[in-house]
Amino acid sequence: MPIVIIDAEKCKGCGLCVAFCPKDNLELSKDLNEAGHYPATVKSQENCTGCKMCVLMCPDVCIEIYKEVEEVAASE
Amino acid sequence: MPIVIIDAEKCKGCGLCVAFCPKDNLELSKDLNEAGHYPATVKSQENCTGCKMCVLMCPDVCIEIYKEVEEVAASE
Amino acid sequence: MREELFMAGTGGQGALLAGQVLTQAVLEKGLNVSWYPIYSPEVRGGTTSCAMVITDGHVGSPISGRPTTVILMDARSVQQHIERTAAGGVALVNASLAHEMPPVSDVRIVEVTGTDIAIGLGNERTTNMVMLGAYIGLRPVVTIEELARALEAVLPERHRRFLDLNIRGLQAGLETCQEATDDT
Amino acid sequence: MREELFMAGTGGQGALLAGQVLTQAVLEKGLNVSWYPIYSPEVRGGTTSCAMVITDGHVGSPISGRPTTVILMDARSVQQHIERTAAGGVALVNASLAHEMPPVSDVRIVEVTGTDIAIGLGNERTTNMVMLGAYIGLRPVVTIEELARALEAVLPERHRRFLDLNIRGLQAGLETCQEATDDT
Amino acid sequence: MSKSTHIDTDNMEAIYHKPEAFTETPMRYCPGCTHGLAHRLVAEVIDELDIQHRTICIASVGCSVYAYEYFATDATQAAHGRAPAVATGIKRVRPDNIVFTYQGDGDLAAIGLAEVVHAAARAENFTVLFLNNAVFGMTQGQMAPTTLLGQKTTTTPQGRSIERGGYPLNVCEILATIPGVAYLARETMTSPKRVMHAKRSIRRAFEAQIQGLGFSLVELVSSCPTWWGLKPLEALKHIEEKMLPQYPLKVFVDKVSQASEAVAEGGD
Amino acid sequence: MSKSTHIDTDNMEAIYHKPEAFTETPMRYCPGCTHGLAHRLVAEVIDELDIQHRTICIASVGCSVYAYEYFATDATQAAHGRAPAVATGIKRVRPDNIVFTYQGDGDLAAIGLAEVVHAAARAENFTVLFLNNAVFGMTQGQMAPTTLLGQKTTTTPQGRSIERGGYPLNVCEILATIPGVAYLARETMTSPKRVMHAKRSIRRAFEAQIQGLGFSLVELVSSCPTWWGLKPLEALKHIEEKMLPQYPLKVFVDKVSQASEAVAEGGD
Amino acid sequence: MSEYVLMSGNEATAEGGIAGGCRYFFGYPITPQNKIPEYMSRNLPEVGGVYLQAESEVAAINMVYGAASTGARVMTTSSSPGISLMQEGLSYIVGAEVPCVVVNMVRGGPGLGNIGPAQSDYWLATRGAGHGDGRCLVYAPYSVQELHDWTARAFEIAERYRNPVMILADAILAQMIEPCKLQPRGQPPPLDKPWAIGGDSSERPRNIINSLYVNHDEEEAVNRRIQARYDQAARDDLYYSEYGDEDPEILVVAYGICARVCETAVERASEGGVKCRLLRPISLFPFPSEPLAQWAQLAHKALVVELSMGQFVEDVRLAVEGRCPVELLNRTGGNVVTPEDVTQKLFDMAAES
Amino acid sequence: MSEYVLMSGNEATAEGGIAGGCRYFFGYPITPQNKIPEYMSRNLPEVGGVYLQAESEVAAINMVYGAASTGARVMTTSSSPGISLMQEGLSYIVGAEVPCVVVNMVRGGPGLGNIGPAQSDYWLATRGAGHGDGRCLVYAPYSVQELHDWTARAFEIAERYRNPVMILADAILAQMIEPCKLQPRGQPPPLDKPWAIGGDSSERPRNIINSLYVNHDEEEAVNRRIQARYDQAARDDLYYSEYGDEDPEILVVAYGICARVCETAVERASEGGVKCRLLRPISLFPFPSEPLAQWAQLAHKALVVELSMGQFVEDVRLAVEGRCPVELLNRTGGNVVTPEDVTQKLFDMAAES
Ligand SMILES: Cc1ncc(C[n+]2csc(CCOP(=O)(O)OP(=O)(O)O)c2C)c(N)n1
Ligand SMILES: Cc1ncc(C[n+]2csc(CCOP(=O)(O)OP(=O)(O)O)c2C)c(N)n1
Ligand code: SF4
Ligand code: SF4
Ligand code: SF4
Ligand code: SF4
Ligand code: SF4
Ligand code: SF4
Ligand SMILES: [Mg+2]
Ligand SMILES: [Mg+2]
Repeated sequence: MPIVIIDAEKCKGCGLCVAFCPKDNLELSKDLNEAGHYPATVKSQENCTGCKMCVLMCPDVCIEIYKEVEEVAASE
Repeated sequence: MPIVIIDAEKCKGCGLCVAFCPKDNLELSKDLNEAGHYPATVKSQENCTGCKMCVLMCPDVCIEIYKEVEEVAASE
Repeated sequence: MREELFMAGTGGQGALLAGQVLTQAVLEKGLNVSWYPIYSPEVRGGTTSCAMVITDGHVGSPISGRPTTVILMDARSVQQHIERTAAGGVALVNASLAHEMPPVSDVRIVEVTGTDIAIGLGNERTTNMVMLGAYIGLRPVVTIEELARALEAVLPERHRRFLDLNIRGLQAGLETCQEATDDT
Repeated sequence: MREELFMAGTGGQGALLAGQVLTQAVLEKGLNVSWYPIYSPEVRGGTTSCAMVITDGHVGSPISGRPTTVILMDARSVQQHIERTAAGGVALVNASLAHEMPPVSDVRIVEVTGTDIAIGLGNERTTNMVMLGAYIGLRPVVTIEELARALEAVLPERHRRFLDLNIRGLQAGLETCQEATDDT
Repeated sequence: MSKSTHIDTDNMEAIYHKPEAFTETPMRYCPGCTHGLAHRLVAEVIDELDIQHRTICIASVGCSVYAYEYFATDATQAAHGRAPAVATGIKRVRPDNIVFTYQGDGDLAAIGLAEVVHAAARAENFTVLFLNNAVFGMTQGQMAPTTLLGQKTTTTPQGRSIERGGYPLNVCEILATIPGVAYLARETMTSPKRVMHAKRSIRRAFEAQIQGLGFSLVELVSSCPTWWGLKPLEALKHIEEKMLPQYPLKVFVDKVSQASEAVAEGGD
Repeated sequence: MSKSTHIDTDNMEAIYHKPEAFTETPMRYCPGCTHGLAHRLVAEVIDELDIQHRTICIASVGCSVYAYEYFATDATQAAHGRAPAVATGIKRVRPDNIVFTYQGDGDLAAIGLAEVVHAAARAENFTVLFLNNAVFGMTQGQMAPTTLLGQKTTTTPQGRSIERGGYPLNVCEILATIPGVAYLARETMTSPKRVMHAKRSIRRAFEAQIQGLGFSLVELVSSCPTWWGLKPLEALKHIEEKMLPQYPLKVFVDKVSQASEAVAEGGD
Repeated sequence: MSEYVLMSGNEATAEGGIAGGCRYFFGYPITPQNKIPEYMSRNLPEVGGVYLQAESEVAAINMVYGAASTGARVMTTSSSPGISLMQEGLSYIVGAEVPCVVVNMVRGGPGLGNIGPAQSDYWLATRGAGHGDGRCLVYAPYSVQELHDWTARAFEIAERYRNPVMILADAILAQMIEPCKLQPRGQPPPLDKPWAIGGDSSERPRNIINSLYVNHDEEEAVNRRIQARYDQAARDDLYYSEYGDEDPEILVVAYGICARVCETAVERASEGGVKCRLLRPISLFPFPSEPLAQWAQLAHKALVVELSMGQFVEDVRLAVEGRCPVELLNRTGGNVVTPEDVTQKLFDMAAES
Repeated sequence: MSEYVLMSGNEATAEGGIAGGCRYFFGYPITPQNKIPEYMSRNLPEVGGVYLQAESEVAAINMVYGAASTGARVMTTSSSPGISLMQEGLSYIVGAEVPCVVVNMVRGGPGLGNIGPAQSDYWLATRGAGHGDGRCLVYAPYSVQELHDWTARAFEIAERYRNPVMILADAILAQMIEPCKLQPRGQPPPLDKPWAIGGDSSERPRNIINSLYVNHDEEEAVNRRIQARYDQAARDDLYYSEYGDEDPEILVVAYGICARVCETAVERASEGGVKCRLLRPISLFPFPSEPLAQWAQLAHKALVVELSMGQFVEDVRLAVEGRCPVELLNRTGGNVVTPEDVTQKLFDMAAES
């Protein structure tokens, strides 16, 4: 399951990730961050497919996505 | 009969008029002008057709061509 | 009379606008005045400030190293600028956003919960007017009516609908501050 | 010894080259020397000139307001420059092209039919060498052998075939001038 | 204040993390400004090509003037419009370094037009990132050469007219006439797909340089939400609807593939 | 000295005489240099259009710097490369005057490239005469942006190579991409026929201006016998054989005819 | 006070241009003077004028040159880096003897620097119309009102001397808001100056605007003619103001924003018992050397205050010629001096002697 | 004499650059210095260097900036109008603290002017690295030999101070031919200066070459650091020469070609009984103010000779500070002073007192 991490302090609340998430998985927070923006937050990690659309559209490199390390087939 | 007049002092002896006269009617003088060039001269006015090729190619506007004034038909 | 005022806040807090409203009111009143903006190095999210001189005499220097009054609208402004305040001067602080005060001596610190009051009035954005209202409570260089008229003149067309809110902000600030003044 | 030489002619006459040949010869001889070209305003067909200082001491000023010798290669140069000649100096004139002399006092005018001599040698273009030869007849700062060697060093590759002609020019000039000198 | 969930990523594999070629410095751009997006793509390409430590960034004058703070590479800050000249100077001394300029449309298409065209004509072997947002962003929204007809800016209060401001300048169309160009494309970043396209072009442009093929430039039709007076998403829509008709997306020149093919065909 | 035959022309009709728009000042160009030829054509066109007293000539910096001495019109001498900016300033104050610049390839294609392209983009309503002789004539024959590959100049002693000097710049091909251009042609003057063609283009360029259609430019592929090291006639041959393949003759844009047709069709 | 309006220095400058008859503006945006082109783009068309955004400062100054050649009142405005780029064009304008007005709102330098206030283009302004012997006539207003008035007046002066006039200010004066009484928008004089190009040349000799003089004597004559005009300006268009005590212990010299600061400092020093007189050059070239020398004779010491590394002080020293010691108080790089700094320095200087 | 070769000033300058380790040349042709780029285009490739003809002087100086950022020895050469166009770039180079060498063979101005000799870019050279507080260090050779030697040395000085060095001469010095002893072609030092960009940045902190300092205090620190370097140069790289009598009646001050003229004039005046001493500044910035002040104290009068309308004389007056009267003899616009002019003036001055 992919885990989306948004740097709430770097985020400027532009909403592009929100708009382009095909799973409607993101939203803007109701709370201001230090810089005075409403940062994006993940509604629920479960829905995320790790499609990276949010990452692709984020102008401020605030989003990172991780997944649990899987065993890799030895033959590869 | 067209009369070709070359300003021998302005002429720089580049020879372009000589080269482009279809009647081979021009040549460079053997004598230097004040500025140190061998200016073009007319071999014979008789051969000239007034075609203006010489004029067209002269880079120094040294050539003028005249003709005798003819009676103009009154109807024109 | 010579009042040297320095006003600082974060980009969006409207310190510049508050300064311009005051400038306009002072002009209408027939006093001399100068105002200039100071942009901090940070293009976005930095502090913005402006410096004013209000006087019935000759303005002379529009620049002041030790302003008689400083209005500080957030924590960063307080940290950066409270030291400027002239000996015997006043620091008017937005206590909603600034909680720690660096040690300063011979400065009267007046705390007003500007943002809270503004939110109470329905719009955080009017914090600047609350602080400005408080200011004329402390330094009655112009009246609240004069400020209200100035607001009308200065506010850009597209913000005219906030006129009322802003006037209520001024009013609330003035009141709060008169209390605060009494307290001190 | 300090010789200040000024040499002028029309664009194509080779005053600059003659000057450079002399400069080279002087350098080889171990004297001090400076040479600089002066272009007249007219881009084409204007006069070209150069100024030299030849000395066994310190060159100091390469510029001279009153050169001790002037070499004038055509009528226009004579008109424009003969006045420069220092009191007691020499004006060496190409009499083939310059017929009228402006009045000058305390200047020795030496006329050499440079162009005629050059034509006699088979090429008008060597007039500059004739004049240079004449010059060392008057002012023996270098010998004709030294000039000939310098010519070899200075002449651009593609003009090397004129070396002989040029040396004959120098020779003819030197001879003519020694006569001229005798005459005066 | 917003809460920030702490997640321990030590034992996880990154599907995406900040490029190495990027510093930690937060970017000063306005919310939703595509400058940041373009930066990220460049940094990703630098990572992918593994050239961070031999890359030199030339920042220009515009909102992206601080580019030298964001790219974790050597950098020079160039005078307004002169980044291609500065890049030329650097590359001529250091041909083995990978050099790129990052320029806005005011910088490149107004004051710096001669420099970029001549660099292209000389087939200078560096890469230009050209951010066209149809406005002078940094100086408060004045008309740029690329401003659309009818577009209102702070110096075209009635909208740009031909009479007072002339026609929009299509830089790629000009550069496409120049044989020194090895890679030339116009891209935009209005959707994830477009972003991926844009990145591919940026990568190809750098590859052109690495292969020594000559001048490469990628124009990115960009947004300036602030001076367009639009929200970030609206600004992207504005690009699609208004900008792209004037600045159609296209790969104008691509000698990289030709070179690759040539290699493929010719062996060795 | 050459003898000059005195002929009394009082009672004769001129088949050709010096244009009125020309002064008596002898031109300083080298023998056979086509600068003079181009001048004459411009002067003839000014005569034919009867615009001498409302024409302003902008001389640039190059061998033609003295153009203001030759054209019998008002004139300004512009800094190297900046003639189109100067023309813009003049024309914006005096839209009823006919303004033309006369620029060499160093002036227009090297240092002045931005100015000419931007004037075109702004559809400035003046005319540019662009003399391309592939060399900096006035400063003693250095490489110009238009110098041919392989051509030896005083700063490309081994001949221009792509590596050291880049590719020749085709200015018309660049300008042809710009919508502000009303008339654009490349001509040469290597034969009487070509000369007549060139003159027609120059005339059309001025007509474009008179009709207020916008920017017009005629490139004249020209000779520099001196720095090419060729005799005048050889130089013309060099143009035909070496220059024209790089700089093919063409009318790139002609809105004059379109306008005329439009007028013809639309009546009034 | 209704005749006064609040205006920024930038706007007052722009409106001053229009009042002075300027109808043609060519410029390229640069902070901190962007409000000038913005203002012009809105207002010039209203008065039948032309605002044109150039592709660069190089192009802008050459457009100015062209427009000025026609006898029109024309201006451009910029800030430090842009003014550097105009140097060649300015030299042509001086050499061709055409009038124009250039405004420089100086910012922190060198290089890209920053957009803070500075006076570090003093030499660039007073010495630099680029290469050659020409110079700009330079006027340094010190308030929004003066920015307005001097910009308006600059056109007249420029035409009188057929020379560019530079208005020199800084980022604070540019952005400062103060009450300003606006002059009416004057009509520009007719274009047909005897030397100007354009219009119908059939009834007059053709005119040539040119700075090329291959003949050295002609060129020298041009230079001496220009110098004679500068000498005349030094008699007829020299401006300065004075402030403070008539029997000063310390002479304070400052221009522009620094002079504002010094006024307050001089007041405070006087209150503190240190008599000071402020001499403020308004014209920086021509420079008020004589009054300065006179005060230097009287005072024991002089203090120069500037926002640069010691540029202006050289002109003061040239005028003072050792009559009294000259000290320098300066900040640079966008930083300002405060009245407190200057007052303290004055007290220190008084204490030392 | 075989170690001496005849060379023009231009060629000696170019060869001086190569001798000084210059391997990168970016320039744009302009008379009277065209022989420099021509020479470089032939010779630099031979030593593994790069000659690149820029599209303009603006581009040239910015190419220089780029190349200098890598720590390379790089130069450009031009003449007056071209130097005007380089002002912005020079300001960036000063602000970013990178070394380079710029040669200006001054011609007649202002504007297009003419190609005669002049010294009218004195202020442009000594005051102008464009806008802001930076300056070029300026050296003024007076012979072909000195052009060669100073150009070679300039690179070292530029690197010592991380500042552009300008070699200032004129159309005569540029085109004059004199015997010159050539220095061997030195190897340039390695590129990897601690501040330089380029190469492999994996083993060191990344470097940034920049002149943007939004923080005013940082910018001020840069300016004061640069000033401190200039102060150091005034101690360590100040050069001048003296000529003539040790107990002069008249102090003659001149640089470059004028100093040559003055040497001869001083000799002649001495022969004529007027004792004179010539002080010739070689470094124009830093300026040899102290020795000048000392001689001014001794002499009764000073005469300044320059080919400009009174630029250099201001620096002399600044140094002399009224110690003795300073007179000016000048020509301009391509004209020259002759030894006869100067000698006459010296006799006149001696007669007056
Ligand atoms: C010589 C010079 N002229 C003008 C400026 C002011 N200036 C700074 S940024 C800029 C335009 C920026 O526009 P653009 O390149 O489109 O970048 P954007 O901010 O839109 O990304 C200008 C004119 C300057 N710094 N230097
Ligand atoms: C700013 C500036 N740079 C350089 C020059 C020197 N310069 C004079 S003419 C010229 C080039 C001329 O070439 P081109 O425009 O092709 O004209 P041509 O002489 O070939 O007709 C140059 C570089 C100058 N006068 N001004
Ligand atoms: S990775 Fe895809 S699904 Fe997950 S949050 Fe981002 S856009 Fe939405
Ligand atoms: S796209 Fe980036 S900056 Fe914008 S809201 Fe999402 S995380 Fe924040
Ligand atoms: S008019 Fe024709 S025929 Fe007569 S001389 Fe000229 S070219 Fe020859
Ligand atoms: S073309 Fe003209 S310049 Fe040339 S030779 Fe003939 S007349 Fe003389
Ligand atoms: S002003 Fe425009 S271009 Fe600049 S950062 Fe803001 S949105 Fe981006
Ligand atoms: S140098 Fe060349 S371009 Fe110039 S006049 Fe001579 S031939 Fe013509
Ligand atoms: Mg932009
Ligand atoms: Mg050319």
